[in-house]
Amino acid sequence: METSLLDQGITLMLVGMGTVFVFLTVLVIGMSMMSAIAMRFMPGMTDVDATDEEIAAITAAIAQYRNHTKK
Amino acid sequence: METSLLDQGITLMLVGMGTVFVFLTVLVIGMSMMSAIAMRFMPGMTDVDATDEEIAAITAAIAQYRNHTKK
Amino acid sequence: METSLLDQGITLMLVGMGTVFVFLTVLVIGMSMMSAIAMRFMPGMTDVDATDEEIAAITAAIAQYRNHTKK
Amino acid sequence: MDLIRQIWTESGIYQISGGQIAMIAVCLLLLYLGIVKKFEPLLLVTIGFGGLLSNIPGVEIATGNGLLHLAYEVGIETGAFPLIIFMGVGALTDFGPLLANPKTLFLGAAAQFGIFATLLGALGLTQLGLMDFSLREAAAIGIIGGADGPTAIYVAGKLAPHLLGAIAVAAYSYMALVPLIQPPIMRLLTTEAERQIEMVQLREVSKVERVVFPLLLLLLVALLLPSAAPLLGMLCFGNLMRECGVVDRLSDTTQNALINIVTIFLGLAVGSKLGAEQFLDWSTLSILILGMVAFSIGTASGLLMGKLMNRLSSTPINPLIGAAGVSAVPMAARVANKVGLEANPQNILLMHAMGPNVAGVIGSAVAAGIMIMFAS
Amino acid sequence: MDLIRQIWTESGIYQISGGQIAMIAVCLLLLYLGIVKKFEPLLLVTIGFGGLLSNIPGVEIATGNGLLHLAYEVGIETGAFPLIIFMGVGALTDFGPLLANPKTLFLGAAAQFGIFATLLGALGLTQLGLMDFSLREAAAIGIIGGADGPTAIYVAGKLAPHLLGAIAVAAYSYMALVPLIQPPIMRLLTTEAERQIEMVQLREVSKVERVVFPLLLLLLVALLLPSAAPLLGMLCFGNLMRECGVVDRLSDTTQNALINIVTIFLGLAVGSKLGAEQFLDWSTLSILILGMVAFSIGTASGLLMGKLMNRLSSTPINPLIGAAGVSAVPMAARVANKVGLEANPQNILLMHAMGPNVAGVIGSAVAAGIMIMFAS
Amino acid sequence: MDLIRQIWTESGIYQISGGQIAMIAVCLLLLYLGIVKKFEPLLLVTIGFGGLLSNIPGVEIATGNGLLHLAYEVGIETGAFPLIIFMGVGALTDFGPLLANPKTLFLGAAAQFGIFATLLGALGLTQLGLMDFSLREAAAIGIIGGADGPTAIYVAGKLAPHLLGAIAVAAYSYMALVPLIQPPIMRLLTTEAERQIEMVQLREVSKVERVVFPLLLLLLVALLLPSAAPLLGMLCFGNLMRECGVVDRLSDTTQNALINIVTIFLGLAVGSKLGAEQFLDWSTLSILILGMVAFSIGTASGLLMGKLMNRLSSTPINPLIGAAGVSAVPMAARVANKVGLEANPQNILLMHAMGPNVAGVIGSAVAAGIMIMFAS
Ligand code: NA
Ligand code: NA
Ligand code: NA
Repeated sequence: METSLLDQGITLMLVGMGTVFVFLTVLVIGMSMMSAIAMRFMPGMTDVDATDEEIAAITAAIAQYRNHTKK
Repeated sequence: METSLLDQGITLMLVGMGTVFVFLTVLVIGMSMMSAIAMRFMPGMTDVDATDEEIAAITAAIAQYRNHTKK
Repeated sequence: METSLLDQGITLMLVGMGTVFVFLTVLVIGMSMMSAIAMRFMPGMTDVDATDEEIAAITAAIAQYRNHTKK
Repeated sequence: MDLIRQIWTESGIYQISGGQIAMIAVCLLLLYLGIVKKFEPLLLVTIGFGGLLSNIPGVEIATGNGLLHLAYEVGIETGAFPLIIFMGVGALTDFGPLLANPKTLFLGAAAQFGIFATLLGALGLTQLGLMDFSLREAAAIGIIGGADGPTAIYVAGKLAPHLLGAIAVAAYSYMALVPLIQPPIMRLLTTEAERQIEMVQLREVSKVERVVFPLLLLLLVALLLPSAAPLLGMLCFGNLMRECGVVDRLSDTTQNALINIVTIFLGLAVGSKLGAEQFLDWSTLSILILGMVAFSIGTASGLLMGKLMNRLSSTPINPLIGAAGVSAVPMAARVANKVGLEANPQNILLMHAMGPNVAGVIGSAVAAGIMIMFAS
Repeated sequence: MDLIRQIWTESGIYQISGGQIAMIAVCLLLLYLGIVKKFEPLLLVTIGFGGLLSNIPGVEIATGNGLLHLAYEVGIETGAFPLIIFMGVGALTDFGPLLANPKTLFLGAAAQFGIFATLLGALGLTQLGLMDFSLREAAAIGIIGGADGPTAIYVAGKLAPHLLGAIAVAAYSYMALVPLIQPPIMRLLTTEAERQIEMVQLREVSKVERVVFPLLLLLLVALLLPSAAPLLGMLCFGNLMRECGVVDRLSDTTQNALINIVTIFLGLAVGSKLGAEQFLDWSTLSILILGMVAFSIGTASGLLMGKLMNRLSSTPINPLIGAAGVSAVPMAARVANKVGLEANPQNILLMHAMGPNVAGVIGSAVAAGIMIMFAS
Repeated sequence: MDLIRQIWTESGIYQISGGQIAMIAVCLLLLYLGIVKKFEPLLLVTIGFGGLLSNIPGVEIATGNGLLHLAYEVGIETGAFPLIIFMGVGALTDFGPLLANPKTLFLGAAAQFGIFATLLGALGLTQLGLMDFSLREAAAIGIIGGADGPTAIYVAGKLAPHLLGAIAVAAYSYMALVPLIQPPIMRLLTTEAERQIEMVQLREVSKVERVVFPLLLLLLVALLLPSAAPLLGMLCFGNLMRECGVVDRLSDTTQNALINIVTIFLGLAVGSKLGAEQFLDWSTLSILILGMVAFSIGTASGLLMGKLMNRLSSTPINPLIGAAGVSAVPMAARVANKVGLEANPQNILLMHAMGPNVAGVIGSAVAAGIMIMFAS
């Protein structure tokens, strides 16, 4: 007997959502392990976002300038 | 009787210039109407070209810089 | 008699290196002549790298800014 | 006289059809939404203008050797444009919030329910005899629920190119309408107390984690679901260029000149599918309705997953950030932040919502991979 | 020994023809005009260098799978490059002066007489048996009078690709020579008193007008003359991106990276049509002469229209700005300003001349639409 | 159940081959060298990631209509990408040091001996029955000794596309390893006294010389060796845009957006040739070994020529700068500078080494022209 289109859709929904969850669960596990390893063996390598005031001022000036000229 | 190439050219010239003028006349009318409507219903939305001196100075500096580095 | 692949390679090496040297020798001669003419008839057109301090400062600031934002 | 008659018979006034007039009105509406309402302007302005050009009668722009049709053939039929946009999105995306709190990936997963529910809805309409969508068409329509423009265009180009115009317009329109669609659903499904929940500050993420993440994601895709590899691979490539720190000039160009150039031609090419004969069809209307349903279900399932995780988790989770799982980056995260602020003025959810927000991009691409695998 | 003989028989010295030597000299002249005289350098440098490459004997650059020939096929045969350049021109053009004084469109219309007069001239040479131009060829030659590079390349690519090299070189050369060609005609056809006329300051133009203008122009083209829609549509698209204020990043890229990249390959591709066999032909000489005539007639008819409008108008109109109607943006407007200043040092015509100047771009594109409609 | 089985049979875990796993490891190594060791990151990151994508089983990325394969067809088979990169290199290169001291061209010539020696080596392996390289293949392998990425890719694309992946990887890897490969050879072949030689300061070079140089080079190529004209022509075009001073906006875009965009797709396209079946072959191993030999011989012959010129020349020449003749711009020049500083802390060779360094680019392109002429 032919499976109806709707039945195919239901199967696809179940398998699809299942795959999405399985994939993202594996990714969660992978990321957690990776982070644990990274923090253990390479500590102190966190991002430093250097934002001295001078650069901020120039950034703002340039942004203003660009907005001004782009028009 | 075949029309000569030159006759075709003359016709094309007359019709062509006519079309150019008709099109641009319609455009003049359209623009005038559009501007009238815009000025009537949305007054005060004229462009403001903010040009405080600071931006002008930075603009000039950057322009100099770009000309300088581009080489 | 067929020339072997290796013989072809040796010929190609000799002719190839010869061509490279001949070409670059002609280029050396051409450049020298060209420079002599240029210096004779158009003296004083050497590059001037205008580097007033102001531009240098802004350049540095912008470079910093770009490195900063690019990330 | 013949020449003047020719000008007349080849003029737009003589040739234009009612459908073309209607489509010009639709395209002017898209331009209005983009320019005046500032809804997704990058795409609505380019698609809208492309649509205008495509409805000019009697001239080869969106067909044959016309520029818009060439852009469609070169960039959409091959899938190149959406993939390049995805590379640009990768170069523009900060996966830091997701790395700081990987659990939010589940919110991005839950919100993909909108995709599959809509697929089912489209097949239901067919079952009822109201429409006649094939499985491929239903899958392409469902992907609107992913709230991710390039993914929708990529899948539609592969599975149902004749519906691409309607699907792209629906996807970008609803992404634009996120600030109107989501808040009522958010208020309906969450309690005031839940909306007030403050979350703990995210930890800092190291450079190593940032660099390894795109490679990890790519390897998992390669091992588990290769059909999602083109989309996610380009996303990872863009992100690796961004984070590795040694190819800043490539990353910079990808985030600017390249993504801008491709956006212009992608928009025009999608606009070339807004011709009256193709667009003015009952299927377009169903697609618009189904797309709206998809968005609402996706938002709801993200919220419900947020409520569930809040119960199960040791640290508090504000369910509102679940709504950001539909993608629509970064608008959905901003909406979650805004609704959170209304309930509790101290409640800054923005960075917390960015996690599920980018997770939604990954989730949709995974769903797209499954669709492409089965439906093609 | 065989190898050395092969190097010799494949060398340029052995293979080069007199025609190729002549064309190398022509291309060096174009480079000289561009680099030393700074005449239209963006195009004369790229076309000139492309021409040099095309006249290197015995190597596939401008033919077959050579890069220049590929650029020609991809960008010029399809019309894509001139259309993208037109989009960039739209993004770079300020239609404010035209919106402030729409009447100046008539000056842009009048100057198109150069186009049709030249068409007639080309057919006249054929009638006299001096040349053998078809209607299509004559139309493509006439468009040089439009003083608009991308329009000329677009029309020539459609109507007479074998003449494209000569037409493009003529168009850009005369655009470059505007400061030499126009002033004598301007002094001949206007009185000192006319040249001294000062014009009233232009009104400010609102943002709404600026945004609506490209849409209005596109709709009129769609209704009246669809064959001009590709050129004018892309111009309007670029201008809408510029003025709408919500897609600045696209507008920025269009004005810079995109138009620059396309200019490079457009120039090289046009250069690929400067091969000796194609270019060194009597038709090239006639095209150069006819192009000069086209420019002069266009300038003159713009000036005469300016004189007429000055008589009929309530506000004073300096006829010099009529000469800017030939396009050649922004050079022709600058020339009008300069000649005006010579007669009256208080007389700043630049912004007034920008109106007819951009009107000339629209007028030429309309004329191009008519040519394409009839001659193809 | 069928669907779940389909997911399983189409998963990477099920399909992946040992060769693909090995290639993924190789590509991760390339990424490591690029990102962590900062060796030629622009190319090693893009090629490495492209290689990863190409070894994902069961998905169309590097084949058929996949994006990487399209990039390969469009950009490498036609030769367009390496030529555009060469244009960008021209726009980025300052030929001033070479113009100030033209004799250093001989150093760039001598270093090309590595190319031809390697060609001979490849044919020798064939003669010995160890490998089976044709003359075309041997020529393509030899060009690795040119130490110039785009030249190697251009020649390999023309003469031996099936070896392109291995050749490009070898070329960029050894260019990256220049700081490790060259110093021992430099110390072996020069005396301490020679390494201490200080050179006289370079004269200033006029703008006229800079502008005329690319035209002079092009004309010589046209007359003597047209088969080198595509590569050297594009180099000259880029350099002319840089130096002529009137097309700065084109030069700027060429140096930034354009070269960056092409680099991204060139890298991905080369990566598409790192598929396991193609790459994991004995020929790859021989190519890697021969490439190393080519580099070493090129370095040595540059050094020996430096020693000879020092003897013959009136002004002192430090033989170390001869090693920079292999190209690998600007790394080889920096290495020469560094080794010189070790011997004599006052000895700044950097600008002197830039002359042979850029001469090496020209020399390799000339050698490439000869290879293409004979072997095709
Ligand atoms: Na999504
Ligand atoms: Na014009
Ligand atoms: Na080299």
